[in-house]
Amino acid sequence: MSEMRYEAPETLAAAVALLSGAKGRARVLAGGTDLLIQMRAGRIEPELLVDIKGIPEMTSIVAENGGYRVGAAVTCMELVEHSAFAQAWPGVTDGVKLIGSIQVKGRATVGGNLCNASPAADSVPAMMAAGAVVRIVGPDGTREAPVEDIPTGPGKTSLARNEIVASFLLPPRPRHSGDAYLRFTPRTEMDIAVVGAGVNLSLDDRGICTRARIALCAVAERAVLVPDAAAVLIGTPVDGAALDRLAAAASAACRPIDDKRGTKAFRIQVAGVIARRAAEIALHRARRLS
Amino acid sequence: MATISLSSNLIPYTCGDTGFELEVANVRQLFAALGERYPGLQTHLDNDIAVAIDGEIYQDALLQPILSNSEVFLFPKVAGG
Amino acid sequence: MARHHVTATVNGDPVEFLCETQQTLLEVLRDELRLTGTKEGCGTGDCGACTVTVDGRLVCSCLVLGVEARGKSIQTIEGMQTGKELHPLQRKFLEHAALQCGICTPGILIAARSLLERNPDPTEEEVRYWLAGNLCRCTGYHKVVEAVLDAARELRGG
Amino acid sequence: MSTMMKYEQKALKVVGTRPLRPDGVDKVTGRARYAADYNLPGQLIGKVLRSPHAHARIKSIDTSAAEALPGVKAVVTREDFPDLPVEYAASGELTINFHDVTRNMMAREKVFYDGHPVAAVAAISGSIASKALKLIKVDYEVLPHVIDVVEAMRPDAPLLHEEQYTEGVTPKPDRPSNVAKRMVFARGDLEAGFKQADLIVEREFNTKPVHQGYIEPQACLASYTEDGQAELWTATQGHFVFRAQCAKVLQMDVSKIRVTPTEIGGGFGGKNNIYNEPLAIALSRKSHRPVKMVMTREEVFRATGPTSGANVKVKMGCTRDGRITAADAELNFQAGAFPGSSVAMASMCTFTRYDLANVRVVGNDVTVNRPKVAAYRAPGAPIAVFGVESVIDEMAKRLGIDPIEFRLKNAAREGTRTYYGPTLGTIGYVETLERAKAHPNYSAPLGPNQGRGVATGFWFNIGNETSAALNVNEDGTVTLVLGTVDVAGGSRASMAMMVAEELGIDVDKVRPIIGDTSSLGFNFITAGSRGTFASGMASVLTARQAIEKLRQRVARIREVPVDDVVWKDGWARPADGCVKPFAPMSLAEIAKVAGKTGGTIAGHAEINAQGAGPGFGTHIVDVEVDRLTGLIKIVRYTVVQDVGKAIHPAYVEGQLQGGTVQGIGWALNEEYVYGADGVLQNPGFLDYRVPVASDMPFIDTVIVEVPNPNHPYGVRGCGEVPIISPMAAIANAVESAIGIRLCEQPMSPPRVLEAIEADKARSGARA
Repeated sequence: MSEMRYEAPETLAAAVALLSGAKGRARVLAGGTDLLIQMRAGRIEPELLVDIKGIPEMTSIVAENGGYRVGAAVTCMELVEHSAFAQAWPGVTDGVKLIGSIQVKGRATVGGNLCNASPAADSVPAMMAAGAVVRIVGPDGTREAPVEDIPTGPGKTSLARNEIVASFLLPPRPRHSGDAYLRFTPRTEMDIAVVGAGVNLSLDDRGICTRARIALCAVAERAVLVPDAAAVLIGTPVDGAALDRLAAAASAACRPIDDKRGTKAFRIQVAGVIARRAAEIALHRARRLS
Repeated sequence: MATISLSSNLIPYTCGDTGFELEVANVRQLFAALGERYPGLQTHLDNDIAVAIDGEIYQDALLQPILSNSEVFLFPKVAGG
Repeated sequence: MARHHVTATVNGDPVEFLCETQQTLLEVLRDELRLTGTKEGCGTGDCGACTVTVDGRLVCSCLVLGVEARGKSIQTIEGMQTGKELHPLQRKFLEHAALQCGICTPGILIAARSLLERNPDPTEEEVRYWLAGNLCRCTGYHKVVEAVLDAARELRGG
Repeated sequence: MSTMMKYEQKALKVVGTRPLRPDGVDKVTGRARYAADYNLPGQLIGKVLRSPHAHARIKSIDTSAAEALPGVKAVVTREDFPDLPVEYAASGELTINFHDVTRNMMAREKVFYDGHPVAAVAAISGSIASKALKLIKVDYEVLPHVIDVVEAMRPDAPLLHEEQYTEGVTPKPDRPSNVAKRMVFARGDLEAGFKQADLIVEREFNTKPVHQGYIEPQACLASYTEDGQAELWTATQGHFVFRAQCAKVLQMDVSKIRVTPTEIGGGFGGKNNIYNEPLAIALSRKSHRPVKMVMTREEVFRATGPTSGANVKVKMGCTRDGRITAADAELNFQAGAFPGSSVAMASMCTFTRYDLANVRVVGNDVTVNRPKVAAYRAPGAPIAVFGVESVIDEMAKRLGIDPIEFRLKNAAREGTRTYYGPTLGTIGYVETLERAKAHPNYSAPLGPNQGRGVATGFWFNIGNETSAALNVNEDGTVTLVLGTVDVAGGSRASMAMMVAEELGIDVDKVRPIIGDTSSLGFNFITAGSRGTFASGMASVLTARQAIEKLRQRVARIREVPVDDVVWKDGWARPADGCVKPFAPMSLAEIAKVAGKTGGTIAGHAEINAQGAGPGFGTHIVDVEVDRLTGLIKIVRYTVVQDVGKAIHPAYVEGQLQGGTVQGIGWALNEEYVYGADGVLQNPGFLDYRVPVASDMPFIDTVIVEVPNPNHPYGVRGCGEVPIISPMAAIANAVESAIGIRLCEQPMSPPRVLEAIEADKARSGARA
């Protein structure tokens, strides 16, 4: 039986070299909470696993000119427990908090959640709404890309086979900003989002919305930004009428499928409800946070 | 003679008979008599019929006495999870 | 086939084992180290029966490779008691009849201990959400939650 | 002989207290040994190749490549097992048919469901066994399949069994059908009853199959030796029944198979039936090595018994003042690939809670391309009761009568004649209704979007064949050997408590263990809430037999007539006014000299326990409904149940809470999801959604004790009843909350929201 290699490089360069040099199929092993299940089910049989958890810059959370740089191999629990980050980005923390059980969050990474490219990944809409930018390292060096450019479809990304997402940059925000992520699941925990919504908005001193980004997951082949839903908030005090328009715009942006987790009709309708509720939380936080 | 009644799910196997009187000393004799009278009932008598004698339910109790004035019901055995 | 030689610490003891790349930590614990107190309920991280800690982090050992344990410190149910002294959680689970079939119990105990280490005074809701990754089909969770809250009380010296 | 015992009211020292369970420390320290924890030197790993099709004819199976793979030691298929004729035997869920059992464990002519075993491999490692499975070539002729019970009943539906003609209809049908059996339970004059009715409510209900969801996948270890003997360690609810079934399908002498029941990680009815056990023995026989087989969770969902999904029609009529005049129901149950659902038992549970003159229940047992159903806690009853208790709730509400009052008006009592025959003896149904009515939960204020529901349940409870042995050890301690598996409920503790009570010694002096099949006579499976009732009777009999021997022994030692020796609080004492007073002897003192005075003291009992006492329960639930997402939240839950006598109240509460939460899972989110191809889409705990801790509130329990007159301690049994009522109670609570009657289970958010939208549309149309 073909032998599966395991390597644990200590630098990104070494990791990229390993991926580039792989004879057969190579896989990056971060938290492994998706990869090990796919391997167990026989859906993939990699020739090489590259464990990137030993690479310092991928496992650290550091302040970077007013924002935060979060290593792609930082586990969800580490990020959730980082109180300063949670203060700055409560919505991203909401999303990361919902990725599986405590046990799964102890292993799962934010980078993995993005690169696994599940249409229902909880942290991705929150990161999109936050305007997070990922740093990608490959054989030809380093490039940057907004989070929304990474997933292209179920299990598919825009990354080359020897590229690695190294870190996320969460940019600084003006005062009176708040974000939130909310999802709908039949159970309180241990579920995959049937619909998820990330909302990030900023208010001026009079409480009028000046910036907004809204993203949805589990309503299309990948998590999507919904500019129309964001646009209806700009220039408003985010009142009932604006929230109604937001809900309508969110529902209108859905191109879901019927599957074992929910129906099209349900997803479209609940997307609006969840986006609205997420916006209400974000608004509350924006008013609170200065 | 004991009064014997069958739950209605057994009627298809007794040509429509729902009950009758019988002189039997115990369940084994009762089942023997019924098997003779209704061959179609035999598998059920062997496998999945319980009896209630004067209000008490018995399963797999062939030697349970039946008195001449007993009231006997036949119905499906039960088990559970 | 070439296997990885791994040294690690399990319940405070140094251990060495050989494993194939695809062998999970759960398989290593049960099949190589014969520590069968850690259970497999699903193999996909959905039931929590295989819960252990790795360097103090709560994880599903079915979602960790054995080779990833290299140099790590692992805690399993077999290491929960101290000598003849059961951990207060173990005692409270007995006193509150918080276990029936017991297949989920080792995982729940390890998870509950890690909760109380971080949060000595959890609310009922905090206990329920922390243990959401540990399925129990026998108890309906009622007595499990009671036992954890009572153990927390005792550990706080209350 | 069949055994019945009478209830004796007496002061109790041990029974009713809460000692720690004897299996407890092993379970909290990880030492308890479950089937997957057993290993033997030289053991191989066995794995099963399963059908990817819902329905197909097997044209050929080529195992040569798999057999040639290095490390593979044996491969078995249908060729390795004898075909068996139609022959019935008792199992968990009524009777089983060996013709079907042998086909379910290993497909013969056809595969009938996604996951149906077609071959099994034993190899030196799991990875080699898995590789070997991929090398087995099976040539299938794929056939049209049918999943839904109503579709399967249509005359033009794809037929599973060409030789299956509906049983129970006269004259015999002229064409085969997926309806394996039809049964009618009727009493009185239905038509007349409906004529007397001022209000008639008629509704149709549908439920989905749900899995028992035990956390421990099936596992077993078999060792067949060249002298034709086999040993089997397995997770089972009944090792004697497993032995009998393995002997039959392998054509072995019963005496040549020794089955040891390991600690079992949950069963709930799902571990009443053999699956891998005969395959493991056959692989061991062929490979001359021990073989261990552990199912994956996916295999558990695809191939082990769920309970039936069903279609239920209920029509009931009552007078203005709430007296039920007629009750009619049709139950159409999925049996899975082979006949034998729990529809007969469900039919008898449908209306039994009520005193009715005019009743009819029609039950249909229908084969479909799904795994053969297995028992699940009160098999079938929750399905029928969901329909009936929903209709009763609607009648009460439409008449403006309190739902508990309505049930009290019609409640079955001692002397009520059931529609399937027997008259009910002493029961506690009315007591549960009255205690529920008085419970604070029933009058507590409700918040917005909240509603309260009530529903009740009934289960027969059973006795059956039971064996036990008691040995008084030389130091006066006692070993109690039981044949009834302790599936989790804590029956070992309860048996030890009853024996301690009888002998008058401390419970920690009694060590209960479960004996293997070679240590005791036949013992039925742990099912039907029989454990504490039947095994309790056997245990009490062993103690009483031992006490007789103790009295006789002391009479001879002290040289007094045996009638002068009484047994009291663990001592042989002089009877009041006995001729020749003597120095009392404790159990320990007698045990010490037993060897020198005629040999050790023991007691044993082999009985067929009769006189099980029916159990009744009443549930109250408060729910909150999110009208915008359809999410139902369980806010508060109270279970009131008559258990006869709670030997160990904490373990009784555990049964009530656990069974209820299983019922809540059934009601809210659990369901099998099949694709158009007949393949199961959610064979895992991620998408088969059992309740998690954060979904549940505390489950309040009220234990009612109306003693069973046919048990020395009044035990009825309590495991089945709690799962019966939640579906109906929650549906009734949702109706109270949002005014919509849900007739489809599970009441998952998409279904609830759809109902809410449909209701809006209707009221919009009305407006």
